[in-house]
Amino acid sequence: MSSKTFKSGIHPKEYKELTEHLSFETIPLPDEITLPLSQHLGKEAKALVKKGDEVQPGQMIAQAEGFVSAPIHSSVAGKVMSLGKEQTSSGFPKDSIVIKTNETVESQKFLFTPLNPNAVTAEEIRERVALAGIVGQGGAAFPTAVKLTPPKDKTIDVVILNGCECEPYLTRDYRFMIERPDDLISGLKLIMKALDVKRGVIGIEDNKPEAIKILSGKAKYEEGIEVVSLKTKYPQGAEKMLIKAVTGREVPPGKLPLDVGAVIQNIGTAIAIHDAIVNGEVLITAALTVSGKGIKNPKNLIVPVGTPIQNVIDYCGGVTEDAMKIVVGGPMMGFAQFDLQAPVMKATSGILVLTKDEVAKNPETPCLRCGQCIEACPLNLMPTKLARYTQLNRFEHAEEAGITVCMECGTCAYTCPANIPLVQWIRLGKQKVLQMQKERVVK
Amino acid sequence: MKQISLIVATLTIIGIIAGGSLSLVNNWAAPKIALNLKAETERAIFLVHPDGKRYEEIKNAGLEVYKVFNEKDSSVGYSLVYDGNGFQGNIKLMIGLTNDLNRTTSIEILEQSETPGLGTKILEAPYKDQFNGLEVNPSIILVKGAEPSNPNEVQSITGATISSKAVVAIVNEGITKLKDIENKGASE
Amino acid sequence: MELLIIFISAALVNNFVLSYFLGICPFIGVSNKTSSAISMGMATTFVMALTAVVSWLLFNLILVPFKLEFLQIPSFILVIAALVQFVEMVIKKVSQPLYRALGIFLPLITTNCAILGLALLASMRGYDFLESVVFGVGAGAGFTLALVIMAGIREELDLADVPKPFQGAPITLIVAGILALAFMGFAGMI
Amino acid sequence: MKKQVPLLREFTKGLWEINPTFKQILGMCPTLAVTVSAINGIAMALATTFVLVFSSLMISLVRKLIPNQVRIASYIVIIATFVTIVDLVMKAQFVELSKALGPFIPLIVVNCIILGRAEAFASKNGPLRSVLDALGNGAGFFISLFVLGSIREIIGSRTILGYQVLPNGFEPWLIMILPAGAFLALGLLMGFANLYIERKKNLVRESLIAQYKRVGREEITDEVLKEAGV
Amino acid sequence: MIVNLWQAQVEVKRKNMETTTTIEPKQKVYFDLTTSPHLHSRWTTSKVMWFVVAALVPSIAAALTFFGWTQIFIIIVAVAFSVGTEISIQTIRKKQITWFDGSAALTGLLLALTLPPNFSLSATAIGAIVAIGLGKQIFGGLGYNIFNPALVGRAFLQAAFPVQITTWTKPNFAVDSVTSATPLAALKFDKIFTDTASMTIGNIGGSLGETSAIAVLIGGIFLIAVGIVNWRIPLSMIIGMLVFGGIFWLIDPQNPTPVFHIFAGSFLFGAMFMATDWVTSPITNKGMWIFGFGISLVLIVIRIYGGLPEGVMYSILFMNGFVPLVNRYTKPTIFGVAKEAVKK
Ligand SMILES: Cc1cc2nc3c(=O)[nH]c(=O)nc-3n(C[C@H](O)[C@H](O)[C@H](O)COP(=O)(O)O)c2cc1C
Ligand SMILES: Cc1cc2nc3c(=O)[nH]c(=O)nc-3n(C[C@H](O)[C@H](O)[C@H](O)COP(=O)(O)O)c2cc1C
Ligand SMILES: Cc1cc2nc3c(=O)[nH]c(=O)nc-3n(C[C@H](O)[C@H](O)[C@H](O)COP(=O)(O)O)c2cc1C
Ligand SMILES: Cc1cc2nc3c(=O)[nH]c(=O)nc-3n(C[C@H](O)[C@H](O)[C@H](O)CO)c2cc1C
Ligand code: SF4
Ligand code: SF4
Ligand code: SF4
Ligand code: SF4
Ligand code: FES
Repeated sequence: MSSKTFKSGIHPKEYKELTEHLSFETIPLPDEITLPLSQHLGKEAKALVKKGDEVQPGQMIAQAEGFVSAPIHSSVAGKVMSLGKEQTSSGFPKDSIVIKTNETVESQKFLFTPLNPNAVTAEEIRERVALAGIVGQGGAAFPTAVKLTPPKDKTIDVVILNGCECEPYLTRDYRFMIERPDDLISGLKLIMKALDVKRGVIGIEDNKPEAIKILSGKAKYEEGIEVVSLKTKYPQGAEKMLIKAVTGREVPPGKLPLDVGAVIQNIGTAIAIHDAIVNGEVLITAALTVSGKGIKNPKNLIVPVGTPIQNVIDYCGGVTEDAMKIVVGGPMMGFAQFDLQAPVMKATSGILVLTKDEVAKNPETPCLRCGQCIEACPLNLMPTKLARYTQLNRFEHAEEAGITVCMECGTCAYTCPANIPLVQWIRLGKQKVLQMQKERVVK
Repeated sequence: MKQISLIVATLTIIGIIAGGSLSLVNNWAAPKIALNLKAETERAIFLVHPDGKRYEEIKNAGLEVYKVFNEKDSSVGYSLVYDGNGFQGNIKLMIGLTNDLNRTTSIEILEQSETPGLGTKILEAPYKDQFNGLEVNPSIILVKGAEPSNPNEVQSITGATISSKAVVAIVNEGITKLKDIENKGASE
Repeated sequence: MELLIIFISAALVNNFVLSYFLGICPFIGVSNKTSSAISMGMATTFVMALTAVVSWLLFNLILVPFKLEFLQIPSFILVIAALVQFVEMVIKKVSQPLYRALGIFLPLITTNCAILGLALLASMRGYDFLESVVFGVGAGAGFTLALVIMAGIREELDLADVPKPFQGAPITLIVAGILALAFMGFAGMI
Repeated sequence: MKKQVPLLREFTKGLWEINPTFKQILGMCPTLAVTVSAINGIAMALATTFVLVFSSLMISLVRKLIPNQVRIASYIVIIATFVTIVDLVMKAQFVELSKALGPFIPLIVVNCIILGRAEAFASKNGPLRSVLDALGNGAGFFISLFVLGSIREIIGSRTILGYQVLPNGFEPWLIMILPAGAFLALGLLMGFANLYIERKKNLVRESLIAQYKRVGREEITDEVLKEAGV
Repeated sequence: MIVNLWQAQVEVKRKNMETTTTIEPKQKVYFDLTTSPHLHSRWTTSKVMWFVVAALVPSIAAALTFFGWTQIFIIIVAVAFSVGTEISIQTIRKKQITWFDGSAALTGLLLALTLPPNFSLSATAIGAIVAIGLGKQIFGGLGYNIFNPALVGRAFLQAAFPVQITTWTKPNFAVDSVTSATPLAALKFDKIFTDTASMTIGNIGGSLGETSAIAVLIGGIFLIAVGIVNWRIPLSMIIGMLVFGGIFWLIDPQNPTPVFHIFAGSFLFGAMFMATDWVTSPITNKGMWIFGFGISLVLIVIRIYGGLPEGVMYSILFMNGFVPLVNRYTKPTIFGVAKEAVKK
């Protein structure tokens, strides 16, 4: 089978072998959970409980504020201990609800009435997805209901399920694809129904032949659904790249996938939608991969949202002596952690414990103009120039060179033989440029 | 209007003063400059024919060539001006030839723009003197890296082969041209 | 063929800037931005071609017949200055965009030695009319080439870490020196 | 009324403070082209100075008579006249030198130094000051040409003013008398000159700061520094 | 500086915490907090440079075999003076001393390999000082230079000492037909063709590094294979030479064949090791093609019409001058922009 792809990109070592053969395990309930009110892109949710309240699993404890937002549900039965700022895995403290688990109460099973997937209407799906607090599982945690409600003037003609899982180490989506293929296809069909789209595509990198085989077998019997094999390459899973590979369309800078008629959802998101509609569940668990050479027993886990990272690591046997860095998310885009009390959130896809050997800190030198970052950048930017303009405080030049287009995928910094922290500089420059643009609007 | 006439007047006055003073200087300088030029050519003509005393320009030859006579007013040979490309630019030679056009008496370089210290070695004795009484038949040959072994051979300058070669080529070509003209003259 | 040689010689082998040292001031002064370098180069080429025409006519039809060769310098420079002024006026009338692109560079060119040098060299070498024109265009092309290369390099050097005392004219001269080394490869081509 | 500068300063400022080559970056073409040897540099500088002095004198004499519109044109005619005189004299009397300097003698006419001084100084000052200013600039030009010419001649031909100064064992660097060498030598010379100036400025500044500290004055304003020539 | 910046950011983060929360990390704190990406390729500047040095080993070996082991002194002097100049200038400029990144040593090595056998050691030293001083440090050091430093050094030497640098030594094991002149000089001045086989093995006159095409190719292909050399530059140079050289050959079969042009002189050495210098070649892929074709075009013109027999050095330096412009005009179009423009 020939594999589709986009231009440029990189081939980092994958390390998937650490966990790809391991089925999901469910981790025991922690003593205490921390639920940040903002686990999604958009407005922070508004708390519905106060200190001392008793809560049930699946109970909505914070409601969505405005259009782009999502509600928060308790993932355990217990008592609200406090409301206030707590550390999160993004590195910034956020308003959170801390709940002490009440061991005597059995965990929640059904909260909504299950709906018949063949009979539900688009409206019902959207409403259910919103109420269930589903956010994108692909990393950005964008409220899914919003994606399912496109503006009237846009025509969407394809839904793409993102099964690339292009970040090294992570195997969560892969496990979903081989453990729950039927639910996944059901989820995809629900999304297509909500958007009134006839074509559904599941894009999978060709390093997961097992998943491709299983899903192709199932898709044969489904009208309008196909499986597309994609070349294994980072960042194949980035929206713009995936759309390019699957449909040949390019999303212009500053535009969204729906501007070219596509909606992208992660595999995990489709599963969550299926669970919400067909099983009536709300999103109170996160499926994630715990991996890296610095963790004693790598695993794929189902973890109640709010569980401290520390608990997850302890469950996996703790860290080894030479552990250097703990990352939440993938190794290319995730966040380094300094406080392990930070909780697992709805869209957390992985926890990585990396050793010195994996992190490979190398001395930095001036740019050698090798052009590798340019060749690698999937968005055809010139990372070396963007970084240099930022270093010299030439933000106008940086803006002109398209710094705001950068998606911070880290491809450039990965390749750079001079080991320049390109993404950091670009991030800094981007902030300055965005600020500049804001000031211009004010004027 | 007044403005314009003022401008015109000023320019005219300045122009007249400038032109006037220049023509004064020129009257003084022009003959000297002409003399300098003539002296240079003359010097070169006699340099390649040391026993020459008088010369005549051969007109209508299409070449700048002079017939040179000695004290007794008998012809000693020709002085031929000929040029061609060197390494950097034009090389212009004064070539002294015997009456029968079978030998060069010597050569003089009138103009060149070769690399100083390298191509300019063609101006120096070791190279230039090789043309004193050099056999030109069938043609002058440049040899590299070895002593000349035949009477029509010239040794090249190390590191300036191109310039050495250019001089030889210019001499050869000039002589051929001159011979053609002579032959034509003879047949006519 | 003769004409081609004159052109190549003026543009590459004996590049006006890099081997004849003519027009160094604009070369240093106007080479910090590629866009203005291109405009300046085009304007100069244009004026050079015109100069070649006009100075040839002036020299061969007026100065030589009337034995006024000694007035060569003042008459050349006045005629060139008048010409450039005239061209500037015409461009301003005819096309505003062209004026913005080229016009503002024209006055800069008037008193520039590359132009006068061109006129003097052409008459010194005894070029005929066509040869003069080709010489003018070749010299202009060579000037433009050197200027645009230098502008590109200087924009790049803007991002570099050149030691402070060497910024500006010194580094420009050194780059010109290295370019002159590179152009030496064309030596002997004529 | 601006402060009257002492007469002597009109001359000395041209030597370094507003040195045409190093500070004003004018007259680069002749500087680079003729400095193959020291003697060429000297001849060029003298010829330029001659034109500079006489045209400055002329211009400062007639400056009030010339209408503004034709100011530049008149200056150019005046300059061109003197240049032609130099050119003719050199062709008549100094044949070799005139050949070596090639078209650069006639090109003095467009040398920006001359028009620059005419515009900036002679057209605004009296004859005495103008001549001093011209002499000063000429001398500054002379210094640059002589220094550059000497350096290039010594390294490029082992000689200075025709006398051999380096031993035969030293292989001359041909590049110094080629165009590339001219650019490189002048670029380096300028760079090191700047470096030297910067170092000196820093030293003066530091000593000034120390001095002020001793006196107990705290503030060192920019004016103070400027006055000290920093 | 960068390290400081990220440290400062971490400081800010910590401060935020102290003022807004009372949480103390309860467990071991992991202080490697550099932001994403957390993985990096294994290349470093010094590793790249030393790989190139390694790729030059066959050429060095060939040089020592054909011209005698004493040639090692030229290499030692060139490397020592390059590194010495680098250290001196960085000391004077009060910059961090970085000779160990290998770039200065590599420049010295490459300079040595472009010099003729038995070249004067004092002139070699001058070349090395010029290469690093005028070719590299005056632009700000590693990564900022416009022209290939080793070639700047060599071009300087060629202009300063043109006689010495065109004085060739006969190689060891030379058969009688082999002269000390390089194949190109033999062709230009004496109209003698050298056969490709000799040029491939290397018992011909020429600069130290260029004599053996095989040795050069081994090193070059190794560099392409490990991904240091971008194949576009050598490939476009070779294609360019086949095309332009072919045209001249077809016009006048007196001219050498394009294959001769490829094997003669320092074409391959330049294509593999010098035109491919990262710093002084284009950063865009399209630019690399233009650069390679440009070098070949300028080169063939110099070789056929120029006064000098060889022009690889000049054509690379000439095209180096164009690199900033080439980069600017081959700037890749940002993903998605072209489509948008077409729509409008
Ligand atoms: C000497 C050489 C020549 C090559 N020529 C080509 C070529 O003409 N076209 C091409 O697409 N790949 C060529 N390649 C392959 C590339 O090295 C490389 O595999 C490819 O550009 C990677 O593309 P990717 O970004 O799709 O992974 C060549 C490789 C070598 C070593
Ligand atoms: C560099 C980069 C790589 C990405 N890789 C993936 C991926 O491999 N799989 C994935 O599902 N989403 C990936 N994403 C996120 C997608 O762009 C997109 O946001 C997501 O697929 C949308 O689905 P969701 O809303 O269900 O999360 C990536 C994003 C970026 C910026
Ligand atoms: C800077 C420079 C200047 C040169 N000048 C001349 C020159 O004036 N005349 C010349 O014949 N060759 C000149 N050459 C050419 C070389 O020296 C050329 O290789 C030489 O003519 C070949 O002669 P050879 O076979 O004796 O080495 C010059 C080369 C360079 C690099
Ligand atoms: C593939 C490759 C080729 C190189 N070629 C050269 C070269 O030809 N000359 C040189 O001075 N340095 C070369 N370098 C070293 C380095 O890039 C050079 O020192 C920089 O130009 C200095 O800024 C090369 C490096 C690499 C990776
Ligand atoms: S790396 Fe991120 S975007 Fe790519 S598959 Fe993994 S979670 Fe998805
Ligand atoms: S981080 Fe930005 S600049 Fe770097 S490769 Fe990704 S998109 Fe391109
Ligand atoms: S990868 Fe690094 S060294 Fe290479 S061009 Fe980009 S920033 Fe420069
Ligand atoms: S007018 Fe011409 S010569 Fe004078 S400074 Fe400007 S560019 Fe230089
Ligand atoms: S351009 Fe100014 S002196 Fe030539």
